[in-house]
Amino acid sequence: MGVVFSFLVVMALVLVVYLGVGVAGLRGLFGVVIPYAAFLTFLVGMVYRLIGWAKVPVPFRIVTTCGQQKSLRWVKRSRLESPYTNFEVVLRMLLEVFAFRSLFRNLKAELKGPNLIYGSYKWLWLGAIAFHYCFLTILIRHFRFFSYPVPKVIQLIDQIDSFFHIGLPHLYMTDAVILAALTFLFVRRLADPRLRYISLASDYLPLFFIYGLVISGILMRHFFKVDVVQVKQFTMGLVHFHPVPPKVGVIFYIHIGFLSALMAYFPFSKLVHMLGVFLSPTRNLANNSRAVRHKPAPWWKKPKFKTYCEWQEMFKEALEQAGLPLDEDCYKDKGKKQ
Amino acid sequence: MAKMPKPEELIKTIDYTPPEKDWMDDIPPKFLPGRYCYPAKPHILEEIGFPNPREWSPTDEDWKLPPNWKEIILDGIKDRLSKYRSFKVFMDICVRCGACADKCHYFLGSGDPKNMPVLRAELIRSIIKGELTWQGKLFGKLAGARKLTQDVIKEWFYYYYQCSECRRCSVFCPYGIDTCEVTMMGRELLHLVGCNINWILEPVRNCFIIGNHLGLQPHTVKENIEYLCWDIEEVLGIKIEVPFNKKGAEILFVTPSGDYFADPGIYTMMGYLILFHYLGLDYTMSTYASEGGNFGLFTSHEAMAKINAKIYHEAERLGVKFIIGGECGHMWRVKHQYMDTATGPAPKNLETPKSPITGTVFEHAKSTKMIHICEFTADLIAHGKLKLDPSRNDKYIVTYHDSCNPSRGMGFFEEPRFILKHVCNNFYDMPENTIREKTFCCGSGSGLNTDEFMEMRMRGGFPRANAVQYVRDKHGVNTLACICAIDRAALTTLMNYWVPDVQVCGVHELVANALVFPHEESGERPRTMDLRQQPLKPEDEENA
Amino acid sequence: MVIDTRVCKEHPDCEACIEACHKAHNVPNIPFKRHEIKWIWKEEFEHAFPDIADEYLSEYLHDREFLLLCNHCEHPPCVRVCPTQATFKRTDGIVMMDMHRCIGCRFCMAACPYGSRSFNWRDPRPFIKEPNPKYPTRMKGVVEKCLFCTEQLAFGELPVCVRACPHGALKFGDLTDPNSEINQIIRENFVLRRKVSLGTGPSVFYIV
Amino acid sequence: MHDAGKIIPGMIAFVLFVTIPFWANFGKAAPEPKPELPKEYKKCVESKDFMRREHMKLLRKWRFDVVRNNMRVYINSEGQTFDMSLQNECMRCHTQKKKFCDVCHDYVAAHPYCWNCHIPPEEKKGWATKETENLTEEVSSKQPASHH
Repeated sequence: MGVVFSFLVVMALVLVVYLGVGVAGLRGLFGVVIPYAAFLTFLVGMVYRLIGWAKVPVPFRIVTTCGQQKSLRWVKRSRLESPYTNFEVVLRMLLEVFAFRSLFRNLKAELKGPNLIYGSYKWLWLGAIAFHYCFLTILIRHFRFFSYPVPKVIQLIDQIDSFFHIGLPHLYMTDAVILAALTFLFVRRLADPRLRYISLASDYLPLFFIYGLVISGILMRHFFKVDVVQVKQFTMGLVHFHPVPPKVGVIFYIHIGFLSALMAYFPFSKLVHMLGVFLSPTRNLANNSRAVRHKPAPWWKKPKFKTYCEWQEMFKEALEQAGLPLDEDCYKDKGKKQ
Repeated sequence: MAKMPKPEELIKTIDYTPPEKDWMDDIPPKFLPGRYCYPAKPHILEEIGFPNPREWSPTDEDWKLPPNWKEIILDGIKDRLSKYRSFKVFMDICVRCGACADKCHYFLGSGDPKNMPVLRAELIRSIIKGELTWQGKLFGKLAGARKLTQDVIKEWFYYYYQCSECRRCSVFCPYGIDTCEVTMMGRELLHLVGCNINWILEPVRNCFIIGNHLGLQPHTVKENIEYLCWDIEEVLGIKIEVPFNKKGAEILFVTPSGDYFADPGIYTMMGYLILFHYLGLDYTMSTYASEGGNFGLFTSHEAMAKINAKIYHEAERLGVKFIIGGECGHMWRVKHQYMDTATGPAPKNLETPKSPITGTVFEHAKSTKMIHICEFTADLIAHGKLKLDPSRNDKYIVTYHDSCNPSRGMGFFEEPRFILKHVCNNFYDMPENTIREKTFCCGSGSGLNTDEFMEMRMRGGFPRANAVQYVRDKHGVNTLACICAIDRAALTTLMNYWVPDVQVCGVHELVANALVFPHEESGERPRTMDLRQQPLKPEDEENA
Repeated sequence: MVIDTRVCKEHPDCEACIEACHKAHNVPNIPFKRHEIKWIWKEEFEHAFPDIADEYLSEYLHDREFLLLCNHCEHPPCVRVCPTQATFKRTDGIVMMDMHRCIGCRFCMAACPYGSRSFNWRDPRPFIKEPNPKYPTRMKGVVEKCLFCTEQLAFGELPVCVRACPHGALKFGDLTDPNSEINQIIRENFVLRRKVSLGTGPSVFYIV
Repeated sequence: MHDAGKIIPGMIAFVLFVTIPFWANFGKAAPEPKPELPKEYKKCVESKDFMRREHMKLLRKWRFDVVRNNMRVYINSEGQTFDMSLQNECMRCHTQKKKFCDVCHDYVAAHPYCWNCHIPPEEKKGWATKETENLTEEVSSKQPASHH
């Protein structure tokens, strides 16, 4: 149901843009107003979410330790999986954010007869990391539309990405790989009954938005050509705040439409994991809570419990019978207080 | 207690394919015997001041929730979202990638899709969306949102008491989402409307009032230990004294109360006492802080802090220098991760732990002043302070179960293995994917080790048992060593069910078996029995 | 193509065809042997026909050099091995190269038994003294060879080398046409082809 | 706000990252690209609009037809015929690559590799005047890769 709904949303988006630009000619609305609004939503929304998280304290150090703690000198510890210092935490986070360390650990459990078998299962890691890095590269590549002169490094990325010189204009590797990765991420949600069971519309929708974004981009580059000079004049206008919507094919506006939808959807969805991953207390803290006294929760009070003296009063008889010593200090203190 | 199916029948019922019906429409769960725990008795709730005490049963249609239960729950959610970043972030960033799905032992043992960690979290996440966000209110099910109903409370009760807070899923989650946090919040919310289980709250109440989970009164504690000392005398030929409530001792020793009288925990307890006697350690036990474990962890952050606090309080009163904690799983998660921030600073009289035997300073415990007995013993062995004869454990072919809490809440892997490799000659680890940070729960953690929950316990323990079975078949393993009191009880039941020829023991039981006392060395009275008073060598049994 | 080596023998210093070809096709003159590019060049008998050469070679053959170029084989091994179909066989029999597609893997060079192919180890442009502005150059990293002047044939002209030969030693035509001049010459003369036993079916014939 | 010391810098980094296009360009308006059109010819092979959009596709088709299909004549939408050749036909009118092709290509940072092989009119002499004799193996190995 979720997948159908998401698909309909995406189709509706294409239709709306098509009608809006192709038929009604509302280039200003779809080329300027909506993208600006979407970008603003993205920026403000994400900052708002971040502040929302930041306002909540982290009362306990609930590190998930995936390696040996620091203890005795001669015990080899795992600095990356059980970080003791903040520097090691940074390394752990870098590994997590840039290499998807935890996902790399993934296993697949299978019940074969009476035995549970575990095997390494890195496809999800591969799909995820391929997708994320391609997305980032594509994003960076697009910087050529927002800069003049285009920085050498952007051009270099462009060259590397089109290294194989397939077709004309050259096919970007990232375009091909991101399509494959997206397809994998999508198909596994449909094909694996467990994933199908847990997947919601909000899992399919961003996938479809990105699909739409990528496909419209590829179509524009290789099939339905648009005048790229006009496009760049427009994008440069956007960042200089006097945009003139280009008179180019609807495909461009569909591309922009998907981008706007994605940006606007970002802060309200699971996509906030982009920033949230940095704030996960099981990963971003040092496993040194026995060595360092960390700041307790703002609401922390010394816990109220039955003190020894209260307890001794209760079990006085039993203590005496068992020959256990009574603490005279209890009575001294009492005397003082009274 | 429900009748248990045979192991091979139980395996046949495990199916990982989820049902056709959408999970949001599939509530409430069926409360089948053996799959849920009995509710807390009203007098217990009253005694510890928990709300809504009443007689009820999960199988009832009406759970007698307070009239404003919905408001209470929603306020409770909002309150917790503003207090715990873990909870808030985890509720926001899950992408439902499914990496956690087949990591949960309850899922692997039951195939119940709501035991997939992702869905366990979704049980609350969907309510947050549906009740507290405009997107959820607007798009409903499409946004993964649903309304809070009594059936949802029933579902929560069922599934948050089918999670043993083992955190295995958290290891594999790309964002480190920790289902333990979610379950803790879920249980706290359930407490607010009086839905809780007796097996947890009675120990909590006992701990608050008497001093330990089992409710052993001071004289009982002392007597139990004395019985153990007699047994020690049988085995060792020497009489040992155990100091209680001794002011001015150097070390306070706390251990879970299960070790006072439950088999096979008592052998571990004997192990500690023998070791301390061997060293001539200046230590004391306490009949007031007579509990190392902390069922508060399974209840609420407040309850946990409250139980913890007694240990520092006692350490202050007795004027000890530092604290050694016994072999216990969840106890060590609490002592390691919560002792300081939840309970508060260690009393001033405590010093950074320093082994009086080897002089090793335990820098990594310089704030909480509390070390694990295995850290202590491993250090002794590393310094050659113990005369050990590992051949005394030759009849044991040992594997080691990493308890969830020290593994994933502390990073405690090498110390116990180091000890085991020095006290016995036959040690084999279980397959890599089932040990260390990937270890499997005994199936009975987080206060679920109760008999009425037996079917789920056996299901949840299946992955662990299966790995034990593997090393049994491959290496002839007959002993499963662990460092957790709940494990010692729960794994025994689990092994009896799945892998009947494997027994369970604590690490220090094996240490004491191997420990060579001077009078034994001199041949004055050689050791012939192990702590269980069985002949050291099987052939001796045949001869006798 | 037929090459009348008897004519060439008469003019041992004549390199008109080579010069014309290399100039027309912007073939660089790279002094380092290892990086040399050649479309058409001269070789002694034992190098050109190693399978039929022997130490008792008659002076008749020994004294002359043979013009070598791509044989535009009937069964070109270079086409078989090209992974991108940059080298392909046209319907008229010419073994054509699509430089745009060449990825520089050099499988074709390994496959060609005639050494007809050269690889651009470096940018050829600095080594082209007088570029022909009508014809492109190649770039570093591609393989090149004689293409039988397809660009000339398209406009009804004979290949450059054929036209450039002042002595009429080179003849070019359609082998499949039984009435063509070239067919007639082959029928009337004793001709050799290079390494026939390999079965590639070379299309360049030598009158000796 | 908790952990402000870490979160605020992180937030600033995030905001700076996503707004790079805005601040990295600020004040530097890009000049509008004005390619110099041939004076003596008024019309290209197809309409200006078409050529601006599709010239690459057209050249790709030409290239394919010439090299692979041995077809060398293009018939445009008005029935006129042209020799399909970048170097000999396009550049017949557009005699200055630098002032025509490069203007837009530089603007959008599109660098097709046509000119690695095809010789633009203004480069007809260019490299040939250089002393090639002095090019030792060492020097020449330092040449920039011409593959791009």
